[in-house]
Amino acid sequence: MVKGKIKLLKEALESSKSIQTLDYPGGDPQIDYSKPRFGSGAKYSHICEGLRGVPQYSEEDCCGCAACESVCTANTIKTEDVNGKRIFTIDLGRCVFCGRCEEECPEDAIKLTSRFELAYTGPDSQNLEKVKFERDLILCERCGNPVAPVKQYEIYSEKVVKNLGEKWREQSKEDIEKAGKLCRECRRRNAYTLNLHTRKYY
Amino acid sequence: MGLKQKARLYSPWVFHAHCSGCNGCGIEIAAALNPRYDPERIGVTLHNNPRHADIMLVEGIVAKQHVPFLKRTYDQMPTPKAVVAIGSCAITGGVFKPDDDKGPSYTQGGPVDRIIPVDVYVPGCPPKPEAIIDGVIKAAIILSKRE
Amino acid sequence: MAVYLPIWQIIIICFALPAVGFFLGVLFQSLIRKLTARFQGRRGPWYIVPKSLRPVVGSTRILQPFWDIMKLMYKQTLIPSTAQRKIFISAPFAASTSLIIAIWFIPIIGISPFGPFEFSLIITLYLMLIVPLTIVASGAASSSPWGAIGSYREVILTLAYEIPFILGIFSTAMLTGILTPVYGGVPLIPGSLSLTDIVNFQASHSISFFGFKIPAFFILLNPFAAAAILMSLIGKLKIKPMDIPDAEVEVIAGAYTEYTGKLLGVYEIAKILLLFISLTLFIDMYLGGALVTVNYLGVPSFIWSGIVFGVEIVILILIISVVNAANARFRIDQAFTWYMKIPLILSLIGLVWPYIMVSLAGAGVSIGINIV
Amino acid sequence: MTDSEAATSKVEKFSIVDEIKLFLKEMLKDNYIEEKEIQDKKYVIRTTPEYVKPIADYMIRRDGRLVHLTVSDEGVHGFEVQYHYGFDHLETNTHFIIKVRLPRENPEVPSIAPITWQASWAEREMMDLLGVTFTDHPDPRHLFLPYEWPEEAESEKIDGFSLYTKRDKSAYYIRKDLGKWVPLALSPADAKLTLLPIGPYHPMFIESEYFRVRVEGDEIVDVDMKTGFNHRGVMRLAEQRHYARIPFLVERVCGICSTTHATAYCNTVEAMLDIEIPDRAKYIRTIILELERLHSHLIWLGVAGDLIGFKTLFMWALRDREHVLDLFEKLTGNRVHHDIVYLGGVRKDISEAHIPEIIRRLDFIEDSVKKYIDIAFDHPVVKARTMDIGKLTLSTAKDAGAVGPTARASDWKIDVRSSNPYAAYSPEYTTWDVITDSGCDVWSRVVVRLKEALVSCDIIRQSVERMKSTSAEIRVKPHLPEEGAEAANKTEAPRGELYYYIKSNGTNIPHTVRIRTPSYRNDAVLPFMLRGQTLSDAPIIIGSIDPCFSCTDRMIRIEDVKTNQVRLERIGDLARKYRRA
Repeated sequence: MVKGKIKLLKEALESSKSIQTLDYPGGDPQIDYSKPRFGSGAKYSHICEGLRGVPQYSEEDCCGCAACESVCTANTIKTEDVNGKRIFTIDLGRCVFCGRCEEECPEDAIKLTSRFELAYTGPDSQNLEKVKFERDLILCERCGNPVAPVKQYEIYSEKVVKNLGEKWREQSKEDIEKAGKLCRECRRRNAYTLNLHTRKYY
Repeated sequence: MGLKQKARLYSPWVFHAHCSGCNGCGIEIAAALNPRYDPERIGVTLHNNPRHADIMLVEGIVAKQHVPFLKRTYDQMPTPKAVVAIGSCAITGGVFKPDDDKGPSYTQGGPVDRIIPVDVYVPGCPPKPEAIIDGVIKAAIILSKRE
Repeated sequence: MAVYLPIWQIIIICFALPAVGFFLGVLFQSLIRKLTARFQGRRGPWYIVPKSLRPVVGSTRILQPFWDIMKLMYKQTLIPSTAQRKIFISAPFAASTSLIIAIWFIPIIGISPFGPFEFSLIITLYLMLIVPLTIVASGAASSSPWGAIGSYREVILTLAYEIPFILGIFSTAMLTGILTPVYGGVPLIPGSLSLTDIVNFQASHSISFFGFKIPAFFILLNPFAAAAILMSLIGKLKIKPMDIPDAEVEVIAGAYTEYTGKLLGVYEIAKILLLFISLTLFIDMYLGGALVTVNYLGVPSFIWSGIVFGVEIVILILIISVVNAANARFRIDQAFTWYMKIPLILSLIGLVWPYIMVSLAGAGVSIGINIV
Repeated sequence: MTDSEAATSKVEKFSIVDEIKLFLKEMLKDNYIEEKEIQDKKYVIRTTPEYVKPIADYMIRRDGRLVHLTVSDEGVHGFEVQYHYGFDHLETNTHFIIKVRLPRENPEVPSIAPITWQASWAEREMMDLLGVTFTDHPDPRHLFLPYEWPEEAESEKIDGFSLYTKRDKSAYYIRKDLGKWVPLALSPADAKLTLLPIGPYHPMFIESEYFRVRVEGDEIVDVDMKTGFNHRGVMRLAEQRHYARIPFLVERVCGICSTTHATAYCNTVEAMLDIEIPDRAKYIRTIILELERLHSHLIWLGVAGDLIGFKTLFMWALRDREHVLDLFEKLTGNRVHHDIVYLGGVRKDISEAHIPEIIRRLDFIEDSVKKYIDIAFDHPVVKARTMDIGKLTLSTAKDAGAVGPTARASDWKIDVRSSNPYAAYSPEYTTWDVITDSGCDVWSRVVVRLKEALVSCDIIRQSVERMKSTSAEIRVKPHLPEEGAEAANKTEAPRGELYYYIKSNGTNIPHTVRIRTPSYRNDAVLPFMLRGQTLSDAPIIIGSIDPCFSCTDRMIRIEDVKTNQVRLERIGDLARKYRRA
């Protein structure tokens, strides 16, 4: 009984000596909070490298492949193909910050930053809630359906050519020029007649 | 700044309304009360009675069964009052919104701002306690300007 | 026998004292919150705000309870339609008015317009008892089930702490009459019920306590009663183990559940005044009323009195804060049994203790205390 | 263990599965169709609806637990009612799934709620969500859905989910206009008692829940609960999403025990695919899971302290819990929803650089838990508030199916980590003991949880130490499950046994996902703890089971309470009473 009381009072005394409270809205972001002392003046608590904060989209790097859309947990990222453009709508109000888009993006165009103070007033204030940008699409030469974003086409046609052996390089360049700008349906229809079925290369 | 504004800014009492969330935001609100963040130093105290509160913190998707309760609780708060929607679920429905985007799921009563007016939105799943305190201070500033 | 002040001074003091009491009460409340927060490992409301924060939260937060009350005063007041309107509205005013009147009877460092009045102690006790009664009335009038339970708990708790409280107070009041003739000297007053007399008695007598000559604090002459009173005050002020009537987790806010805005603000004022009155009463009864009559070092005596008052208050608040921080809440039946066990027995011992001291002194047995 | 002992235990182990199978074969005769052993010692048996009751009767008498009762919608084949009986507290992994097919029109099956209390809520849940009628159910009110949920005509419109309800509008159920709250049905005899609404917003819980407590003076006579305030339709949403997206959805079932949900889901899918995850992933999962248990028990300690008015303990517990959260943030990137467990392993490795910090913080947390044990165990007011209240005897706990620390505080040695090992809990990875206490009251739940926190520290230490010698591989690539594959799996959440059942239909979207959370069971035993206690004790008693209404929200109501004489009834007695009625 007495031992517990003494421990309790001792702990109370120790707690009153080592206050860990942050000066949150004020304070210095650089000071390390983990060294407790009176009026430490630190602003933030533990903010580590891997903190999953608000995602940042780099429009230059994005190739428009929409891999992020297909893995997004909460349907934050949406794409729509309208008039030869692929429109990306990113509604951060829905985001759960799981980081799957970062994991799956082939061009590292999405990075989760460590920014987390996202409070905003009014439904549309700041650009936080909705990010919108668009990519140009290649339209099928025959039927006019969208094939792929221009940038994705450029990057991956280069990569395909580079990764193939010497033997097939010239041939594949030719084939890509011939059939690259056809949509999936039209390409399938023409595959054998053009003699460029993919099985040939592997 | 007059006495009225000052008094409102200095003493925002908050009320936590859990509206069918996953508890994550609720735990972070509880964590925001802990000694590391200690909002009492800026006058914020948690009151579990809507009649005593100035700011309501709402989390969750608000299930259909919950809608009348949220409305009633909001009406019970004396004016001036402010509402902070915490977490993706409260803002849009978040991960519990169906894929097809035809609307909310069969149990969702809609995001909070469809039911009561919301002043501050705090995105995050869940937001860190610092972000919640940030939101509460923003709400207190709004509150102090109210008539 | 007592000296009455001129009428105009009394009127001024009557207006000024409640204001001073309220201001000091705010400081005490703030200090309790601050100390409790420190024991819990956080900073609490009273601290020096960093510069970048000042536009948002001000420079210090010493007057936090005051801002809370001001905020409530600027809020809308809702009255439930099912409540009994008249009782519901008048109860908080009754509480704070009775406490404002009670301040007139309690000497603060010896200053009090009605303190020399013959039965000022009894009047103070009655006025303080009005507060729990108004809480019971308002809880019952608010037509909320939580209010009803809060009232019910308030009644039981009041019953529990009031018995040792009254016994302790009277056993102490008797000291003024009993002790003097035995230890030599002439009795000043034969057992006075006037607070000023009690304060003056302690100031004008001194005791030699194992050789040291110190003022005749009643806490040394009757420690049992003092302990019983302190325990009762914990119930009166609803400090931690005894905050049963407005336990947030169990009964939301008890009798205050339906109160909003200004009415709640008036109740908050009453709470702060009650804190001030209880602590001052304890100091008047047991710690010599912080009254210093000699001008030490050329400094006027009332400044010394103020300093002594401050020190005593801080010690009391420290005790209260430790009790508040280090305890869980009792159940109402446990609280009642506890009051019937420890404080009641202590106050009963306190009741017979003066007689034991007198008879010991009569038999020539020294217990280390001598009134000079 | 001597040879003879080993031999007898072997015989016993052999006998449980065999005995049950033999009995079922004899009883069902031609209707016994053994489908397959879906996993080690988990059997699926198909039969016809008329045998449901005798089987339940036998299984409960044989000391089995009804782990879950669920229904899956099989399209043109009708509805499939599944009774999951667990015997893993007697023998590792043993599990029977009895399946019954019902026609699509007028699906009716006899209710087994009169036989075992454990089925009561599950049957009501399925009546709510799939419209299967369980005849002779003692209390067929809505469980998840609001009482004023639209009847057949309206409800068919709601996006494809067969939500029609066929109820007679008897005394149980009062239909009022939509949008208006209809309180629970009360008999005129109860009118003289004081009724107290608790919730949906109440300082007692963080989550919202609606209790209606009937009190006489300060004594609780009866408790009635309405749940469904947190119903988010997670199982329905999971049946619309790709396998790879579900881990993040089920993590958000609960904010306190998020990883254990993801682990249970991933374990189940991995069992379905029959893949083994790398050892390193197992250890990482164990570390995160145990850290989670640690932070859950710490927050429980704080909340329990708050419930008895010990605000200081609340502050201290939450302050020290921050260190666990800091670790989470460093290891996974988020404080609450870790999103680290994934199909086939984990998403993120714990590097060597993190290990010193883990050990440092763990030392600190272990010290503070020990400090709280000293403080709480010696505090007179804490003892006065927790001892001898909220009694739950071993037999009641077994009958009602309590799980987790609540069951272990009633001296029932039941722990999924030892009876059904997953991640790195089996003896070849880590060694540890199951904590039990024989007090059966709130106090022993405090003791069990605090001691378990120390065990968690120990498990994390072992995992961190042994993780160093494993290979760097943390994830294997999963493939799609084949059609008709099914699996059931359990994990031990901080609150108790968490149960997942998944069935595949060959596509990339699961056909059925069923979740049974621990609070589902522990809430069921609440009225047995509450009745006869005082109102002041209600918060700590409700708090003592560590309720997580977000995980699951369910309801209970006890009929036939004599208002003037209150006694705690055993579940068996209640069941008998129902049978007579």
